[in-house]
Amino acid sequence: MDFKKYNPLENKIYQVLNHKGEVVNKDDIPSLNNDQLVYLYKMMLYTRIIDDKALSYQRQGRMLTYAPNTGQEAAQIGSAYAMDKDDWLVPAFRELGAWLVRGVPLKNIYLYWYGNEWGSHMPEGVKVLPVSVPIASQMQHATGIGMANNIKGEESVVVAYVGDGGTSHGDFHEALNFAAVFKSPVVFIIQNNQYAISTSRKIQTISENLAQKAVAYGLPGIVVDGNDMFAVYNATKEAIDRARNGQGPTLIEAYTYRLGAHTTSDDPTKYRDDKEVEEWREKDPFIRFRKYLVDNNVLDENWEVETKTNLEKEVMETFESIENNSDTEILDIFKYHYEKMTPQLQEQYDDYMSFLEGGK
Amino acid sequence: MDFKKYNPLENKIYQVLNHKGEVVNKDDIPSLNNDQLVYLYKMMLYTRIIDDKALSYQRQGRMLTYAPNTGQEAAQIGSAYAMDKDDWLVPAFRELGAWLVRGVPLKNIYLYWYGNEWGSHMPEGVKVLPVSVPIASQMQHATGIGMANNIKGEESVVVAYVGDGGTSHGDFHEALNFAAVFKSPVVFIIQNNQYAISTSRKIQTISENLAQKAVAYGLPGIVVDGNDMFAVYNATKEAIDRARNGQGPTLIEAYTYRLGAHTTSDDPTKYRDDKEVEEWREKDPFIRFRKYLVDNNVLDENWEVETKTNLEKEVMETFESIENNSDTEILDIFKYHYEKMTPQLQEQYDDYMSFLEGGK
Amino acid sequence: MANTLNIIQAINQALMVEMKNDKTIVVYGEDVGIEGGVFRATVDLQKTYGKERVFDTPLAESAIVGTAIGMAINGLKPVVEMQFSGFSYPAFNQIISHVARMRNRSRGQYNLPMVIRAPYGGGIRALEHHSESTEALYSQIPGLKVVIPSTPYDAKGLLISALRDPDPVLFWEPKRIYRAFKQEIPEEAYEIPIGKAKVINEGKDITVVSWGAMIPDVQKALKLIEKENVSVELIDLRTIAPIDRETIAQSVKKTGRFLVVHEAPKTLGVGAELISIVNEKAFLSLEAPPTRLTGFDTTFPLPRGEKHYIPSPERIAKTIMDIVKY
Amino acid sequence: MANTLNIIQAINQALMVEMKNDKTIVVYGEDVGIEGGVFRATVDLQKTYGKERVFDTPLAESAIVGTAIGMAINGLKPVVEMQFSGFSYPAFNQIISHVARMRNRSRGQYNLPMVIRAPYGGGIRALEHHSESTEALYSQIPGLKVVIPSTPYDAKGLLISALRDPDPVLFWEPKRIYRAFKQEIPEEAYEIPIGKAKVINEGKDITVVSWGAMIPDVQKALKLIEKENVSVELIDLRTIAPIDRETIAQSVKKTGRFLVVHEAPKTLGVGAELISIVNEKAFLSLEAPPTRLTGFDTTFPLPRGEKHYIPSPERIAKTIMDIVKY
Ligand SMILES: Cc1ncc(C[n+]2csc(CCOP(=O)(O)OP(=O)(O)O)c2C)c(N)n1
Ligand SMILES: Cc1ncc(C[n+]2csc(CCOP(=O)(O)OP(=O)(O)O)c2C)c(N)n1
Ligand SMILES: [Mg+2]
Ligand SMILES: [Mg+2]
Repeated sequence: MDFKKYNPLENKIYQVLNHKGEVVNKDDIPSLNNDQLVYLYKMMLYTRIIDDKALSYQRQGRMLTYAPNTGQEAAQIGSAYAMDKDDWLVPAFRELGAWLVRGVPLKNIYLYWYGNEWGSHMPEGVKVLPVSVPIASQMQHATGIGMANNIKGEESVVVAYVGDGGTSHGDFHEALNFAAVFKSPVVFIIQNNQYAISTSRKIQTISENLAQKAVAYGLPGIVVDGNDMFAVYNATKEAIDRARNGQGPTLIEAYTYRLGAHTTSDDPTKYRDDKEVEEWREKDPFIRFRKYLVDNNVLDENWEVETKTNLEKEVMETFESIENNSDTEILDIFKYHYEKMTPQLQEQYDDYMSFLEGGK
Repeated sequence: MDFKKYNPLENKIYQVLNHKGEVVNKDDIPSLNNDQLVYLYKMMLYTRIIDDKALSYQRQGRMLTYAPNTGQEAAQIGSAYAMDKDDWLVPAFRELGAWLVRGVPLKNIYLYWYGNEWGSHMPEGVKVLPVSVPIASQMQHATGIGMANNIKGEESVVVAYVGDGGTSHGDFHEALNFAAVFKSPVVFIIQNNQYAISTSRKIQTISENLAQKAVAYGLPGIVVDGNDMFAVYNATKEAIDRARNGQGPTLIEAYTYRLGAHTTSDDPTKYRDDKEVEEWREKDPFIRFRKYLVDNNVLDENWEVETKTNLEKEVMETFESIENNSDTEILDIFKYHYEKMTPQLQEQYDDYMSFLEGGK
Repeated sequence: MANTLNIIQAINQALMVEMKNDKTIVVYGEDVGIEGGVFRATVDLQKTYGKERVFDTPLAESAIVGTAIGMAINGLKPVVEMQFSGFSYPAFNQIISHVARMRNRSRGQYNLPMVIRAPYGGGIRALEHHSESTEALYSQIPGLKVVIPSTPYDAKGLLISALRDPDPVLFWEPKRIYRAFKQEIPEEAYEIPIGKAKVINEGKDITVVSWGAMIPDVQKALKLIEKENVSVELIDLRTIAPIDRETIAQSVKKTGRFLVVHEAPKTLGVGAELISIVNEKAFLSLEAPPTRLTGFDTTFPLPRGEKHYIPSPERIAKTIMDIVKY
Repeated sequence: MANTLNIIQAINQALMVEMKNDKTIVVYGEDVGIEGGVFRATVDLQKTYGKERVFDTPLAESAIVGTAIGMAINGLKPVVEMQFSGFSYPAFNQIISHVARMRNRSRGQYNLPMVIRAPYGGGIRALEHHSESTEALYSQIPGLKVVIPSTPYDAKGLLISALRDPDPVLFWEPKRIYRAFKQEIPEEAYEIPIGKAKVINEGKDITVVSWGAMIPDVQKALKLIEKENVSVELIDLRTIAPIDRETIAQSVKKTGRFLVVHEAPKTLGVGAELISIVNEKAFLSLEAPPTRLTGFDTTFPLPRGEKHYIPSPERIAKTIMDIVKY
C-alpha cells in the first residue's frame, strides 16, 4: 500500500473492504492464507465472547467495572497481527483484541479487571506493557522504548494505542514530537471510536481528522477504516516496516466506533442517539469480515459453531477460576514498591498483621 | 494581506521588506503615517538601549540575570503595535518591545529583572500579564482570557507569545487545541529565534517550520519574516481582525534570531558558530527598517541623535532610581498569598520580625 | 423547606443556587456538560444555565486549569472539575506555578477566584488512579486553600464559601460517601467558613481529628468503644489548608491525647503536620505520643486488596484505646 | 590520587566514571549535551560518550521523564535532568503515576532503574521558579527514593549508588553550594548507601537534623554558639525518602531535644515528618518540644527579598539556644 495516496489533508480514508464486505481495493487484499484468516476471525469471536461474558458477569455483580471493546475488534486485532514476535505493545486500556493476539492470557485480562495487580504481570516473553490509565501518558513510554532500541541497535518496533480523547492531551504532543526527533520506531494508533466517555470527537478538536495532526511533527499520518481488518492490517504493517527500516514513527487513525458503553458504569443513551448507534452497527467489523470469509469459502460454519462453544466454555472456566480465588495477598500490597521493602513498609506490614492476628 | 498565499506546508515565508530594506511586496506596505513609522523606530531604539544598558549594568554587577532581545525587535514591536487599546498581551519572558508598546513602564521592567515582584504589578489599564517563566504555560492563560471574552461578549483579543522551544511543550498543544475548539480570540506568536538556550530549533522538531503545527488544530498558520517590521505587523493585524470577527485563533511563526546570549548567564559561543551569528547580523531588523525610513525620507538624523541621547538618559535615570531603592518589604513577602493573611503566615511574619528586632 | 440530600446532591445544589446568584460562574471540564459529570455533580447545570456557562472540554487537565486561570484574570469565576483527583497531576504545573502564585507574583493585581473540584479517596472498588487521597500534595503549596467536606450540609456550605472566596480553592470531595447518607439542609445558599474545623463531639480524654470519608468510619469506631467509658473529642478538620490550629490546640490542651486518622499514606501526610502543630502548641499537655493512623505508604491497591488499606473502624477503635491506656 | 572537587564537579565525575562502568547509562535532558548543562553538571559527557548516550532533547519535561520510563523498561538506565526542580512539575504526572508505580503495578515485572537529577533550592538570586525546595512533594510518593547530598564526597558516592539502584531515584542537588567548597575525594567509583543519614558531629544536648545546602548554614550557626557550652549532635539526613528513622530516634533518645532546619516551606515540609517520627520513636525522651526552623509558607521571593527566606545562621543559633534553654 502507498500512504501517499491517502493524504489526511485531503480527508482520504483507506479502505479495502467496505462495510458490506465488498472488496473496494482489490490490489490491497493482504496475502494471508486461510489459516491466518481463520485465526483472525477466531480472535474476533474470542474478543466478543470475552466482552459479552464480562458484561453479563458485571450485571450479575460478579465483575467490577469493565471497558468493552465491541465494534473496535478490527482496529485492535488487525493492527496487532501486523507485529513481529519481538515487537512491543503499549496499550491504553481498551485493547482486548491486541492483547490476545500478542499472547496475553485471558486469565491476566480478567484478573486485571477483577481488581488484582497480578493481572498486569505478563508471562515471560510477552512484551506488553500494563494498562495505562492516565490518558495518553503511555505514548511517551512507547517513544522511550523505541529510543532505547535505537541506542541498543535492536530491531524490534513498538505499537502504541491511544483514544481520540487522548489526542488532546499534552503527552500526545510530546510523545509524537520526541518520537519524530529521535526517529523512534513506533507506530501510534489512534482508536478513534468517536467518544471519550460522553465527549464527542467533535468536541476534542476541530481538525478534520486526527491523522492530520502528524503534520505538526513532520510525520506521515493516515486515516484508515478502523472497522476494516485488512485496511488496519496493511497500514500497520507498512508503518511497522518503515519503523523497522529506520524511517521513524507513523500516526494511524483507525476510524471506528464504540458500539457499547464507555465502561459498565456508563450509560451512553445520555449522550448519543440510537440512530447513530444503529448506523454504526451496520458497519460492525465483524459482519464485513465474516462476509468476506464466507464469500471466499474460508469459513466453515460447523467450525464456527464449535469454536464459539469451545471459546465460551474456556472464557467461563477462566473467569470462574479467578472468581473465588483472587484476593490480594496482604504482603503483595507492600512488597513491590521497591526491590527491598523499606523499614517503614516492613513496620506497617508487621503492625497490620499483628492487628489482624490480635483479632479484629 | 492574504494568509492563503503563504501556506506553511509549502514552506512559504511572508515578507514585505527584505533584509536589505528593499520592498519586495509593494502592495503590502501598511498604511502607517510618518509619525507612526517614527514611533516604531523609536521603540526599536528604546529596546536596544534598554538591552545594552541592562547588559552593561549586569557586567558591572549592578543587575541580575537579564534576557536580551536584540535581533527580535521587529517581531515584538511589529506584533504588539497591531493591537487595539483594550487587547490583552500575554508574554513569555522575552518581550521587551511588546511590553513597551503596550505601555508597560520601563521602571516595571527593570524592577522585575532587578528581582522585585512589584515589577509585575502593572499600572491601571495596562492589560499585560506578568512574565511566565514555565515555558509555554502562559499560552493556556491566553486561551482562557479569550474564552472569557466570548462568554462575556467582549470584543478585545489576546496576543500571546511563546518561543521555538515552547512549541515542544504539552501546554502549547493543549492551549492551541482549546483555543481552536472554543474559537478563542487569540493570536499566538512564536518568536522562533532559532534557539532554546543551547538547543537548536532543529532539535525541537523535524517539521519544516513551526507554523505548520497549526494544521493539527485545524487553524491557519503562517511563517513571517520576524525581522521585517511590516510583515509582522500585517500578519498580526490580519490575525487580530480574524479573532475580533469571531473567526478564532491564528498561529504566527515569526522567523527571527537571538543575536545575543540566552541570558547574561549564557555563553552562546559554546553552541553556535560566529559565522551563523554574522549572517544573521546582516538581517538585523534594525538595519532594514532604518534603511526603509531613510529611503523614504521619514527619518531625520538629528532627531535620531537627540532621541537616542534622551532615551539613554531616561533609561539610566530609571535604572538608578530603582537601583538603591528596591529591596523587598518584608511584609510584602507574606501579604499577597491570600486576600487575608492566614494565621500561619501572620505568625511567621511576627516571629521573623521579632527575631529581627531582638538583634540579629 | 425540607430538602433532604446526599453529598453529591448537595454539591449540585450549591452550584445550582450560586450560579443563579453569581453570573460570573462558569463550570467546565471533562464530561461535566451533557453527561452532568461521571458522578452527576453537575447534572442539569447545562440545561439550566446553557452551554456558554456549562460545557465539556477536550481531554486535557493542564488546559482545563490553565484556561481557568485566564478566565479568572478576565473577570469570571471558573469552577473546573478534575474527573478524579488522581487525574489532576497533568495540571500540577499550572496549579503550583500559576494558580497558587499569580496573586503574589503580581503583588495583588491578579487574584484568581476559581474552584477546582475533584472526587478523592478510595473504597469504591475502582481502577488504578481512581482511589487516591492527595490532600497533602496540595495543602503544602503556599497560595492554595484546600477544603474537604464530610456531610451534605457542610458540602453545600463549604462549596458556596469556596465559590465566594477571592482565592483559589481546591474542593476535594469524598467520593466514597457521595451517596452514603442524606441530611435535611436549607434550599437557599448559605456559607460555612473556610479555615474552621468543626468539633463534632466534645470530649475530655482524647482528641481525634479526621476529615472527609473517614469521619463516618471514626464515628463507627466510637460506637465500638461506646461502653469503654472513654470521652472522645472528635474534630472534623474540614479545611486542610490553612489548618485551623487553634481548635486543635485547644482540644489537645484539654485532652492531652491526640490521634489523627486519614486515608492518605502516612509519610508526609497531613497527620505529620497535625502532630507537629500539636507539639508546637500543646507540648506540655501531652500525656501520650500524638499518633497517626493512616493508609499505608503504598499505592492504593486495586479492589481485591483495598479493604486492607483504609483504616477500619476496628483499627481506629483499637488505636484510640491504646492511646488512652498509654 | 588527589582529586579535589566541588559538588558540581563531583556529580560530573560520578557520571563520567559510572558511564564507563555501565554501558546502559544514557544521559539526556534540556541543554545537557552540547552545553553540558546550565550548571555544567554534564559537561564533557557528550564528548566522551557520544551523542547516542548523551543528548539534548526538545523542551518537554513530561516527555523527558516519560521516555525515560520506556527506556528503563527496555533495559537502559536513563539519567535525566530537570533543568531546575521548579521545572519538574510538567513531569509530575509521569513521576507520580508511572515512575513511582510501574514496579508495583506490574508486580515486580518492570522495575525502573532511572535517576532524575535536578538542582533545587534558593539563594542564587534567580528568577521565579528557580529557587524552590520540593523534597516534600516527592518524598511522600510511595515508590520513589529522594536523595540530597551536601558535600562533594557524598554527592559522588550517593549519585553512584543512585545509578546502581534498581529503583527510581530523584537526586536533588543543592545548587546554592554547587561551588561553595572543594573536597579531596577518590577518583574511582565508590558508593554511599541510600537510606542512611550521617552523623556529622556527635553531641548530647540537642539533635539538629538538616540536609543539602542548609548544612553549611547550620555549621555556621554552631560556630556562633561555640562558646555556649552546648553539645550539638548534627545529622545530615542525606536521603529524604526513605528516611533513616533509626539514626534520628537513637540521637533524640540520647539528647532529648530536637531541631530540624530546612529551607522548604514549613507546612507539610519534611520537618513535619521528622517531628512525627521523633514523637513515635522517642516520645518519652523529649525534654522540649521538637521544633522546626524552615522557610516561610510562601513562594520563594525574588532576589530582593530572598535573604529573609532562608533561615540564617543567626536564626538557627538562636533557635538552638531557645530549645536548649527550654
Ligand atoms: C489524564 C486522565 N484524565 C481523565 C481520565 C478519565 N477517563 C478515563 S477514560 C476517559 C476517556 C478516554 O477517551 P478516549 O481517549 O477516546 O478513549 P476511549 O475510552 O474512547 O477508548 C477519561 C476522560 C483519565 N483516565 N486520565
Ligand atoms: C517548563 C520549563 N522548562 C525549562 C525552563 C528553563 N528555560 C528557561 S528559558 C528556556 C529556553 C526557552 O526557549 P524558547 O522557548 O525558544 O524561548 P527563548 O529563550 O528563545 O526566547 C529554558 C529551557 C523553563 N523556564 N520552563
Ligand atoms: Mg474514544
Ligand atoms: Mg528560542
